[in-house]
Amino acid sequence: MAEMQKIGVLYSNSVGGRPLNVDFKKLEKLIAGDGGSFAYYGEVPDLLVEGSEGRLAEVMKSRGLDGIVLAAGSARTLGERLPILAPGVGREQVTFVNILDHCTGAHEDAAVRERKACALVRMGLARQRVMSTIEKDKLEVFDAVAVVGAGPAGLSAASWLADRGRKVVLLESGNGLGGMASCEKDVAALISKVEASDAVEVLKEARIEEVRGNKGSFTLSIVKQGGKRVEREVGAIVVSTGLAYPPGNEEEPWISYAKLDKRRREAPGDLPENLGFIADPEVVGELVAQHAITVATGLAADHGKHSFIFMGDVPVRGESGQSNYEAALMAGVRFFRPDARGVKVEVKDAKAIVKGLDIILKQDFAITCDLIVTGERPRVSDGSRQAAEVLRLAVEDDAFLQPGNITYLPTYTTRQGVLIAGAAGTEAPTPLAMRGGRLAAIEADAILGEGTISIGAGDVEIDQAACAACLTCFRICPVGAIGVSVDRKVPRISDVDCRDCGICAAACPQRAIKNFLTPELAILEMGRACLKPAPPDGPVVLALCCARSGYAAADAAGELGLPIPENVRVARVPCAGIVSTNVIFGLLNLGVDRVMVVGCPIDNCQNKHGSNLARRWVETCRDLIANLGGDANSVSFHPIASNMPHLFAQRAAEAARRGKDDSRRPS
Amino acid sequence: MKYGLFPGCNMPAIRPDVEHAIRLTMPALGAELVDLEGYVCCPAFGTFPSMDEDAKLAVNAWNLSIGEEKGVDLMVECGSCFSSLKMGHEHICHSEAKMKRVAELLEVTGKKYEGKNTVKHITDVLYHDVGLDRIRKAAKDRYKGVHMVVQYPCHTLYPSAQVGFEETPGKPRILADLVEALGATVDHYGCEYQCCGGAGGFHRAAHEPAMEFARSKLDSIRNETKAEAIVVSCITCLMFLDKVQKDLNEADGSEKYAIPVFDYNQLLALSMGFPRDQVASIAFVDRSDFISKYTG
Amino acid sequence: MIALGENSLEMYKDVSQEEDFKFCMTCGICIAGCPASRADPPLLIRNLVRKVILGQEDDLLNDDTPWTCVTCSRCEEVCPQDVKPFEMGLAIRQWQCKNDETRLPPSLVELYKRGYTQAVDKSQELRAQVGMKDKLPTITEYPDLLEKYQKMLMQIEIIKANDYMFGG
Amino acid sequence: MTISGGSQPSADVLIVGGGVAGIAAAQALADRGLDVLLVEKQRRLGGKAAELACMATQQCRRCSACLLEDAIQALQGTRSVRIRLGTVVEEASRTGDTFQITVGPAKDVDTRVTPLHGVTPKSQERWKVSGVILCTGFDVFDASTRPFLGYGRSKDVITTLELDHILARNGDRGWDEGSGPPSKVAFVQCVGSRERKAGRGYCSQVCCSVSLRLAGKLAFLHPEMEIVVHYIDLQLQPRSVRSYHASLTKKVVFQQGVPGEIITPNEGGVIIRSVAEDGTAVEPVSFDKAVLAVGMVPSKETQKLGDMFGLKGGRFGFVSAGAPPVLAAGTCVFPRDIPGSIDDARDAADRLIRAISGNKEVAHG
Repeated sequence: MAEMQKIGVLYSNSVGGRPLNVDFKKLEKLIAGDGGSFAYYGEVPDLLVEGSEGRLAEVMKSRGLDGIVLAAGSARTLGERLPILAPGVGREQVTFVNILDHCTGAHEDAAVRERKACALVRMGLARQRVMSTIEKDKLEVFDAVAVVGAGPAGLSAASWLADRGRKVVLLESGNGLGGMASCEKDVAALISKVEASDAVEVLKEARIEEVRGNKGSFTLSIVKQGGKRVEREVGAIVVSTGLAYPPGNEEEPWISYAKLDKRRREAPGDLPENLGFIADPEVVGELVAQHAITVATGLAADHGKHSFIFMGDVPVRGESGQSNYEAALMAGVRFFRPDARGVKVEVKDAKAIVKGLDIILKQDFAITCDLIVTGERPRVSDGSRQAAEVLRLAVEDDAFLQPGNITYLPTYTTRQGVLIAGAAGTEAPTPLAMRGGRLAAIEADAILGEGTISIGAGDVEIDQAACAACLTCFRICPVGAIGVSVDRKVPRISDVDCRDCGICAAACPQRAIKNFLTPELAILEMGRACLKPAPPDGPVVLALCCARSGYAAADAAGELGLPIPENVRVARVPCAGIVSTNVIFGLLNLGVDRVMVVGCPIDNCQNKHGSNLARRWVETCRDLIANLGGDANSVSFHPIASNMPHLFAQRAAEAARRGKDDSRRPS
Repeated sequence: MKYGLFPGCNMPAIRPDVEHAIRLTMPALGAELVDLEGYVCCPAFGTFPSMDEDAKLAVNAWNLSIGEEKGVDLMVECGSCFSSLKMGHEHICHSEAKMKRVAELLEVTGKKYEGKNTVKHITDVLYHDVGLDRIRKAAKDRYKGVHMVVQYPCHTLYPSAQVGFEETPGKPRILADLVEALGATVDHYGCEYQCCGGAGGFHRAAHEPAMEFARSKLDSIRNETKAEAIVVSCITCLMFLDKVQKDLNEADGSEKYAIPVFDYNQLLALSMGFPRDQVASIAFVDRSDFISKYTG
Repeated sequence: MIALGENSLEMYKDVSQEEDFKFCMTCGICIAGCPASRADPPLLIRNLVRKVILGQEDDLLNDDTPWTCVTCSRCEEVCPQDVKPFEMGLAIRQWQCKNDETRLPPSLVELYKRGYTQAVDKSQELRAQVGMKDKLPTITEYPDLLEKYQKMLMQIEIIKANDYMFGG
Repeated sequence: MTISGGSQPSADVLIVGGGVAGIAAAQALADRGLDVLLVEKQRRLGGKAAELACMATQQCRRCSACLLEDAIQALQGTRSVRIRLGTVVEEASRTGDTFQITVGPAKDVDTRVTPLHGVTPKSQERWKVSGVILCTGFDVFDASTRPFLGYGRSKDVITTLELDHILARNGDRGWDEGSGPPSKVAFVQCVGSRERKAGRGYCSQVCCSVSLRLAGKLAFLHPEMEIVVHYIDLQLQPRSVRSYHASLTKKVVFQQGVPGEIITPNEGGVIIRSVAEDGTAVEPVSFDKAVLAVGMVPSKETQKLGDMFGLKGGRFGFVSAGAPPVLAAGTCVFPRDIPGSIDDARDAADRLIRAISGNKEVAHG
């Protein structure tokens, strides 16, 4: 592949009006002199100035280039503009070398700037040479969306999709729509709309039994009313299974919110005088606690009841949180603020005495209430639990389905094509749940697109002969692209779902996963290239930086003009998680003195486990090196977010410093 | 500029030198003072305001009405008097019910109050009506380069919505600007906005804590500034910050606290050449060195 | 112990007709800058307001701390909820006086009899020493006004009810 | 998608403000085939979120500041978003379904910043648009208007945003400006929020989690540091904050009751008076630094633009969310966190698309 490719080096003298101050003519000789080879070397205009659209594509076409190394600004500012600069050119055909930030921004000395530029361009050439051109395929997708759960989120998703002309299969485990919010005005309107819509097929008392297929082409086996089984084909699935409010103690003087609401509606006059609400947000959650305030206020203001609320911190978030609290105070609702031990309830003569210690007055209180209104913290619903199982989604520690990792917000799950909406994902009041439904519907709509779906990666596959079926890849895939066939117990990678992060390939102990976009080879080639021209002083440090975090921080460091030592050579990798022990030892064998792996903070990786893997691999390497009597600090892991350029500069400076006195925490 | 001087009680009864300083300096600066015949206690917060709201407002109105009859605003030096009268004025003038109730109560006296005048603190008059230029001219830079600190009377600051006259409520600067108009340098210190602790029932009910409270302020002044004098414009601040230094020294068996305390008008009177035995003769902390050094 | 008696929940109406204090969210900012919060026992105005809201009548009646207020009104300035703690402090004093005549400040007698607590009328000697010859025009100089003033005060219920203090 | 006729440039939607919400709205519109004109006053995208530091300790603490960088990167690839930096909307008028917009160079912006993500016109431009989304963000409450808190009087009283700057600048050395890290730090919650008296009877939504993460970060960087958080009612949301709080209670003291006074001695440090554990007022306690958790207040820009586009009826001086073709999203409508602003902006974009797709052909439609 590599020998067939014609790769050119294109440079700009300025980026966004900022001059690069590098003698590119001289650089050409320097690169060639150091063993770099290229098919073409030439200038392009400033790519951030309007009018530069399409210029890269023109040059590539006229010179017959398969790939280019673009020596200009950062991938951060230029890379994502690629579709504009070079329409029709694939991401894999271009390697960005950020001269502006890593050379011009970081170094005052022209000679240093040029040496570094030379190394970076050579690294870029090395990388580009091993990249292969990938043909994109298109697959048909099913033109329907399954919405699981017909609460506020599900209804608004179904309604939105129906408006867009999409077919919707709306599954509801109960026999009515609207869930717990069916009485609310906005929700009631959605119910009638959805029920009247031809585009929405409503299946009541239905649940998914099995799901086959991938994003764009799921086949659902559904058990519906009366135990009948049906199959539906959908392109995307929206999970809006809500949350469950476990029934509280209903034995008087205890009463649930639902029962109290019923009594209030039917015979408000029969309600007793003194009502206590035990509703600490720490215990019952923010939603129930805020509900308690509203109910208590209504009873006090409209029915002249005495409402007592027992809670620690008053929940005042949301647009009306503080106003509702003030309304409660105004209506004469009395708040008691128990200490961390909470309250105890004693029942005497069918009345409840609520006891505790008020932290404001530092006095015990004993308040007699005729009724004690309670609700428990909402939990994951049965529907969510079941959907999670069938769809292979994780139930988070706090019993919700939305992954804690913020890069999945607000609708993505750990499985491609499966979206989360509303309170199933996170505790959400009705308006936010409805918004969640709409946002999930937008994503589902995008998946369905115009009937086809692009497949990016092409020929990623698992070598079945080498595979030991340990299922590491299956567990590690951040998007659920790897499935296991039930009979043969071997994993399979879905072309559709795979996002090309490559961490499965790096993690596979059998090295059985082939053909990733940026394979280890590219990194090793960059490692080889980064050694020349040798920096006059200090070890060669190769910083392998996650494109999303560390590399963006490195770019920003350059933008700010923070000094990055000459001997630190920064390379962009799609995810720190692909820098395995093999890669690290390979680089050290090539003569790289130190390897910095720079990734996202743990739990922030958009590939879920990537940064954690990177950290573990670095630790393994360090242990091995230390056991062999080497300098463990030659390998280090650094979680650095994209907005922490100063931190990157500090770490780069530390890594570049010669000597083994570096006693600071390395990873 | 014509004002009804409301002397209050502490000033004429205990520190008449301050009263005299005011009576001498203000007309010299163009602010004519008239007496309020038949005035009574403002009333102080520990009296009617602690017993009955109506009584409090009626007595406020009594005092205010004397000025109203003469067509003058009341000018007050004492912070408490100012606060009581000003808050009373606000309450009466912003509530029809209260205005009516006050009228009912005043009826038997033949007086009436319609809210046509208001109450001004003396620093407000000095700053906004007299103006810094006139003061600068009169004061002749006698205190050039002398470091001083100021004690703002809380009662003239809070609640700013009702009584305040500073441009930046809570970040007061009028008294400091007035002191600088005398040529002095005002040093700032951490506890600058802290109350003196001398008003209300605090130092009577809890003398020790009040002393300690004042100590923190005095220490802040001693440690953080080069102040040779504390300037106040409230008779309570004056009396308390003066007396408490003596008390602290007695309690400590030392002579650590000896910063002269002046009412602003006293400093002004001295720099304008009024005799010290008439305008600055009563104090616990000896002020004679200071006075001799700067104003002869 | 905080317990709610028959009339606890209505008690606040006796203390103040105003509504603002009900907005107290117990942030404590009023106490934190209060000079008298350093007294012993401390004046904790937030807690007093809370006791009013919770109707802790006995507790409040026996509480001396409202009387240690320095009246600086700082609490009023810093209160984010416009609770007007200072005025509540005065309202509590008034309520105490109404329910317990021994709370009435003895100064009431002087105020009634001569319009002043300080012996302003006897200050002439000291004033003369600093060069002021004119008499202060306080109400004691105008017996007819004093009479009217006393008549005005006698219209106030609490003063009339305790007129024995003035010795008839 | 451009409106034909005449040489005047046009776009489907004008977005005012290139912070978190503006970027998200632009992306959402572009994803569905609309042309967008994004006008940002500063010469860089990102707004206030660009000033935040990463709050990760050993692991991500979900501060979401990095979502901004992701969003900016993604936006670079959308051809149909025209970005004007260092630019403000000067005039707007409406005829039927069309708005005539005049944009021009902003005054008082930092011209040292190189505009990397868009162009900076030197003169006025006139645009035609069919819809508008205001994403003008918020102002930080000016803590110097609370003089008892000593802000502006002493360098040792800072805001949470300033602490973010310090952490961003000093990386994992945390908080040292020559003299080493402070040993005692106090956080003060609700500065400028929950103030009925000042017409701000609302919770600023984010400050509790912001302070919690900052306190956690400081405790992580400097395990020996004593940290106290003074609060009124801790709002432990979003959900990840709750467990974080539980794990922090060993290292950080959470104390109910906010300080009434922060004394700032000239020699440095702060002295804080607040309510003690036992409910009484504490003896003044010395700290090295006080960090004020300043709330979000409506920005002056927002008010001006709200008037220009007739967005009325917002609460507390914020603008209302509006109705197509003029909408507002993000923190100019009400305080929100970063994910909340993104979701809100996406939702607003969707509302606008659905409203104007009635008379326009939208992609995939």
